[in-house]
Amino acid sequence: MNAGVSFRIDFFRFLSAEGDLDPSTPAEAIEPELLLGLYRAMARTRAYDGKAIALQRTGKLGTFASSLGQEAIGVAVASAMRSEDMLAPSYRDHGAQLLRGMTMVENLVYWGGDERGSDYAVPRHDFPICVPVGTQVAHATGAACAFKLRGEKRVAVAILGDGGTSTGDFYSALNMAGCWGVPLVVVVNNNQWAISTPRELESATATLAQKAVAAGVEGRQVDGNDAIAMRHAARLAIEKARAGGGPTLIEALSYRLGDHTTADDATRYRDPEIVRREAAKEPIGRLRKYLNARGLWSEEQERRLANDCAEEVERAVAAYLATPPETFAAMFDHLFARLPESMRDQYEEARRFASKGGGDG
Amino acid sequence: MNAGVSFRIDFFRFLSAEGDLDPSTPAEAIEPELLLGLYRAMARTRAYDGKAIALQRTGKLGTFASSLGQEAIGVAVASAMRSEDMLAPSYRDHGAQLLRGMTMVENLVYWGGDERGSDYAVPRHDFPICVPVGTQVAHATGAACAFKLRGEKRVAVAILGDGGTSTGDFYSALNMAGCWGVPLVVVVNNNQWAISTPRELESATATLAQKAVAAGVEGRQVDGNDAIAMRHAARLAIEKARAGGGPTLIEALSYRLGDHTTADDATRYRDPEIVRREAAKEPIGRLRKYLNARGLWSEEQERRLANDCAEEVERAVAAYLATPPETFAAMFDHLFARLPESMRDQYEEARRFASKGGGDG
Amino acid sequence: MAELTLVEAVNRALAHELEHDPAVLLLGEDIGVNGGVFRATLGLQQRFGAARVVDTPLAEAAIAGAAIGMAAMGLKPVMEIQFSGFIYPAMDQLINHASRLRNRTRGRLTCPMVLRAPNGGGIHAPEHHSESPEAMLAHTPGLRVVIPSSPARAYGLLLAAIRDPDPVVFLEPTRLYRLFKQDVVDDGEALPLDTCFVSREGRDVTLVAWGGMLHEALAAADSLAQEGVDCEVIDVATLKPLDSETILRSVEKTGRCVIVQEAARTAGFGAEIAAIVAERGLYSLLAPLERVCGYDVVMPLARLEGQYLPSVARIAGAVRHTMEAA
Amino acid sequence: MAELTLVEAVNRALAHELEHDPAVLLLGEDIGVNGGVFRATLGLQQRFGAARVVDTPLAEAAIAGAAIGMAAMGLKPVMEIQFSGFIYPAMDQLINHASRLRNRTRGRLTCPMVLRAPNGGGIHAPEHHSESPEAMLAHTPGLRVVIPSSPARAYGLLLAAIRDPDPVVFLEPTRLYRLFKQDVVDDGEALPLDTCFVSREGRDVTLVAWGGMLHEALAAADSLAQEGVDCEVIDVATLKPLDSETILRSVEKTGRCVIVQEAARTAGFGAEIAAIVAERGLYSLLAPLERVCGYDVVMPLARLEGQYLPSVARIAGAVRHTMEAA
Ligand SMILES: Cc1ncc(C[n+]2csc(CCOP(=O)(O)OP(=O)(O)O)c2C)c(N)n1
Ligand SMILES: Cc1ncc(C[n+]2csc(CCOP(=O)(O)OP(=O)(O)O)c2C)c(N)n1
Ligand SMILES: [Mg+2]
Ligand SMILES: [Mg+2]
Repeated sequence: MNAGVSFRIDFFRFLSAEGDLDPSTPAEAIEPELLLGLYRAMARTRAYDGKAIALQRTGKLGTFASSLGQEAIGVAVASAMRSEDMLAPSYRDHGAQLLRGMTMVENLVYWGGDERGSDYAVPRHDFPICVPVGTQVAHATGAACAFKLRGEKRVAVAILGDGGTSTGDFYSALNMAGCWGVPLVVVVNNNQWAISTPRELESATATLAQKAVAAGVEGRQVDGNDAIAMRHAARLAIEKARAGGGPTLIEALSYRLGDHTTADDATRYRDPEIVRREAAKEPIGRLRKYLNARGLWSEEQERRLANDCAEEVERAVAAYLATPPETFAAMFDHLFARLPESMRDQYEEARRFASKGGGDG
Repeated sequence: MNAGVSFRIDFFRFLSAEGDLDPSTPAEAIEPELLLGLYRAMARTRAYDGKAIALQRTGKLGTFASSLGQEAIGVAVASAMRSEDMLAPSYRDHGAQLLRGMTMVENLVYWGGDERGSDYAVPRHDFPICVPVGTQVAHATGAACAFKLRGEKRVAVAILGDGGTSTGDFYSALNMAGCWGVPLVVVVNNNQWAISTPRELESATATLAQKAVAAGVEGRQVDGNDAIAMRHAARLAIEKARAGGGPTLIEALSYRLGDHTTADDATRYRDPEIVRREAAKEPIGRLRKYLNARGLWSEEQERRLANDCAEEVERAVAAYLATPPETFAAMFDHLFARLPESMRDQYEEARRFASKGGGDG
Repeated sequence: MAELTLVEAVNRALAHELEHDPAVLLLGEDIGVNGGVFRATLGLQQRFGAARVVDTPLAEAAIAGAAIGMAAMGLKPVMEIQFSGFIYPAMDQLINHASRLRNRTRGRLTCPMVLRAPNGGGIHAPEHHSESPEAMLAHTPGLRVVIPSSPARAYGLLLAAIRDPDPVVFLEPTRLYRLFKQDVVDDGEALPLDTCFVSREGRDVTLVAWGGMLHEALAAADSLAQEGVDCEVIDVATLKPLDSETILRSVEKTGRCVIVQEAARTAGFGAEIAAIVAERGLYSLLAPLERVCGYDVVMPLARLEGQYLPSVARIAGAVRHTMEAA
Repeated sequence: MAELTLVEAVNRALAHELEHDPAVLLLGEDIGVNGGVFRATLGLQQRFGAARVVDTPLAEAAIAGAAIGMAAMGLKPVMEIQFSGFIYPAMDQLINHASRLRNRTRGRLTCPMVLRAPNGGGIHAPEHHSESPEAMLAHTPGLRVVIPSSPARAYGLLLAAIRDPDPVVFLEPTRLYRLFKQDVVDDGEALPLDTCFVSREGRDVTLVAWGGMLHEALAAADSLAQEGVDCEVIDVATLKPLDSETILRSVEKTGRCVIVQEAARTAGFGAEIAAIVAERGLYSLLAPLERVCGYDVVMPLARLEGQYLPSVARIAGAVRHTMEAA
């Protein structure tokens, strides 16, 4: 006897690499205001990103992880979220974070080596950047559970990388979320590389979206360089979650055009020729082609946007560079709600040596 | 645009709960000698199992995990393995272990609280019982990798429970195995319960076999109370692995007829009526019906088998009860290949107090 | 007032907080209908519902991670790990996230969660069920580590742990769960989370212990009293933050100190106490410090367990040795 | 003989063992073509093939678990964890399995594996990249814990670690990877895994340190020498099993002891050393022990890192303080 169950993972793309729109694209996915918003946010992200790298190269910033070529993912996700929703980002998701309200200054302060960079003025409830790969999925699951338990119509969103889908944390948290039917969306930025490890050395699966099958949740694969499809998929998943429909896993296909981080040199392990080929599919130029062709975007607007972004970035850099370090006390002040009496001695020791050049702060 | 990938999880049963054989059953799966071997091994397991519980109830054994009703799984798996293959069992897999050569005495010694019970005379290379749920899948993955790297035609098999499939370890190891295409078979004894947690609170999936989809490996679901289908599925998976075909995940559907362990009281959380109903599908009676109907098994043989098993068990119990404890020195002797000089003092302290009743050994 | 075992006192404290604080919820494996493998949550799901007493899938890392997410969003999750030997899969979430969420975000997000787990050996449990990982947790900045030694302390300290605005690891000595009963007033009165308790006053030597070992230390003190040795016995209770003043004050009085720890000796929490005494109480010492610890070996299975665990005889031996010195 | 950095010495030791022992294989994230994020495995995949230098998926728990399976089946896996802050997901496999496989099976199965990871701060690395979890690992029975402080010691100790028939955690101080070069003879000569090295002889005070902190201690000793204080400096090198004799002998000579540790103070490995001195070297002590440690706070990001790390000034301050005492 042989009976069985079947599963299907769909793939979505609306806008081709050449900027041509698939006729099946839903009307609400191509609202001009929506697309212009996505476009501006992507450009802003890229402007910021490039400057951050330049700062690192000149010794003014610590290690930084560029999102070059992957801007559509974060921007689409953030644009589909409401402010009261919760984002648990990885270190490569400033695209999403900037759109949600994190400032460029905050992000620079963080990568400059200062915890205040995770004290976002807006949104107060988003998680900070997550470095231990995959762990943020459980945080989002827990947050989603809190929303559901309190009857709040809020959604938690976690973003992680292709490499992150190999972790036990990714799976066990998604499985838990599936079990509990909580309002969670997990987005995989499949940029094809985990540092030097290519996607095929991370998993033998045909897609990463199919990992949803193991958690009993919906999985879909999207062209993550197609801002229109990406935004549409994110919106469907987020609204489904908000409506009580449970978690979704979205695999966003993209390509890491830059190094893993500024500490990496990707030419060591991958062919620049392939990178050049992949660059032709990047999301910003693609959407611009479409907007230009539809008469929704002009050269003049482009110039103005570039200008605005550059100015905003410069202001942020200036503010960042002008940020004095915290004193030694900050290490102690935020450890607990109240510093235990037993740590008074250590606090005093730190104070004593802070003034004697014990630190470099 | 919408393209996609599809997956299918097949379910296999050859022998119905009533003992009727599906006409599609392959001939090699019902070889009389094979089936009689499976039958005897299951009966032996159950005889041992019942006695172990009785010993625990009378204070002569520590906590014990019965395999009542799930005997077909371990027995089928072990019978499909070669001695040079490697088994990484959970605490409920003495059915498989006994068939592979672990003695009843060894198992009793282990549950009696003595590490020597994991020093199997045969097979020397199997892993000991694994208590931290799910972790053994990675050990089997590593062993399988060793076999592959050395070009040995050996297969590693891990068995775990339905609850175990919720762990990150299960998934991340299976994903790694899929990636490396190593000769691994992972068998899930889906006995529907993880202590008091029902299967549906472990995962929202329709099957557990579909978790294979996330690892890019083959997954199949089998009636784990049908020794014929179970043996067939195990053989196919093991020989596929041996031939270089990579890992397989087998979900074996069964039911835990007893308590989780002797420390548990399942009447607290489940309806005895359902248990009675499930008991009607148990594997030993089912195979006996078939063997009886085919004239392959007689009342006389059954009596003799029961006798032989009882005698073997009694001999094992006697040997177990006659096993004196190790001395304090055993704690130190097996920690490292050679005890570090720095631990000499501790060794002496233990020796001093061992004779002064510092222990209860 | 009721005569309660330690595990019953834990149950009362959980019930009290579930009743009085709608943000509190429990999560863990088998804590619902089954009431937990030790029955610490007995009846609570029935009373407070499955939304506040949540049976989880078998995944300690996910439980801890989800608890962090809940805590950051304003809940006060109290998670149960079935045995402290199964905390290890959750270590990453505890160390890299729970303990530092407040600091990382400069106070923007906080993590008011409690991790409860049965701890230690002495009950002839199966493999991996008798671990004592408290030192690892106490080494982690940002975590509080509490180990009660009696029903009343379990009740009061668990209330404090749940109410604490930061993460607390609460390790319950398995061997004490049902060892004795004590009058516990279920009045919602918490005990301080930064205090060592003097369990027995004495002049000659200071015995420092926590959890299950406190009772071995007290028994040793009883037996030594018959030899004319007067032991002061300190229940550490909260390992981190440590109230070293109480310990130092005692050592100043007695001049001798024996530390008792069930966990393996090397780099256990007893070493920290010894270090503090050597730094700040050296001049009080009339004799070398002694530690009576589990050996640096794998916690043995039941039959050799007694050879491993610090016993009254070993503790008394160390005390006699320290009395003979100098 | 070649002038090598510490990371180059690690590379040579790995190459030596890959060449001479067919059972040795390396596994870890990005260790293949990329040669590891610090280039410790540079060129090794090219030289020994992808079957012996294996790029793994991103899953530390699975890497450690698979290494255990390999080791039990007769291989000698050397796994790289990218930073010691990512060891935590592997803790369960390390503590519950690797460290006890031999003991659990009474010697039937063994676990000759090495876990290598960059350790500690001082390089202004991103979040979670500057951890020092050595005390947790040293607390685990059945593990050896080694932290080299120079290219030559890294080479010799890593050879010993790989050849050891039991699991060894080998933590490489990130800040020393390229700090200085040293002549290293690539002759396959291992160093002993149970020895503390006297890095500088002196009469007045014993400084005990390991890894990156050794160099701070040496620098402090240099500066104190100008004040007429003669420091003996001990490189612990192997934390477990600890060669306490070398430390005690030194303290017997100097009468003073300052322990330097980068990790957070409470229940760090320095506490163990302090405890041993208080137990077995008490009568040698002319002054209270001192520990100079990382504070019990979350390892700060780059800008405050220097406020956290034990500095020459802090070490010298502690030494002066101990010299003034009694
Ligand atoms: C648990 C853990 N292990 C290792 C690392 C080191 N590390 C940082 S990023 C990275 C690769 C992540 O790849 P992927 O998930 O694809 O995300 P991407 O960087 O491509 O966005 C690794 C191995 C880490 N941060 N966390
Ligand atoms: C990592 C871990 N967490 C918790 C436990 C406690 N525990 C032992 S068995 C068990 C349930 C396992 O259920 P399942 O995997 O279905 O196997 P079964 O016992 O049904 O064979 C639990 C939670 C454990 N042993 N390991
Ligand atoms: Mg990636
Ligand atoms: Mg089960």
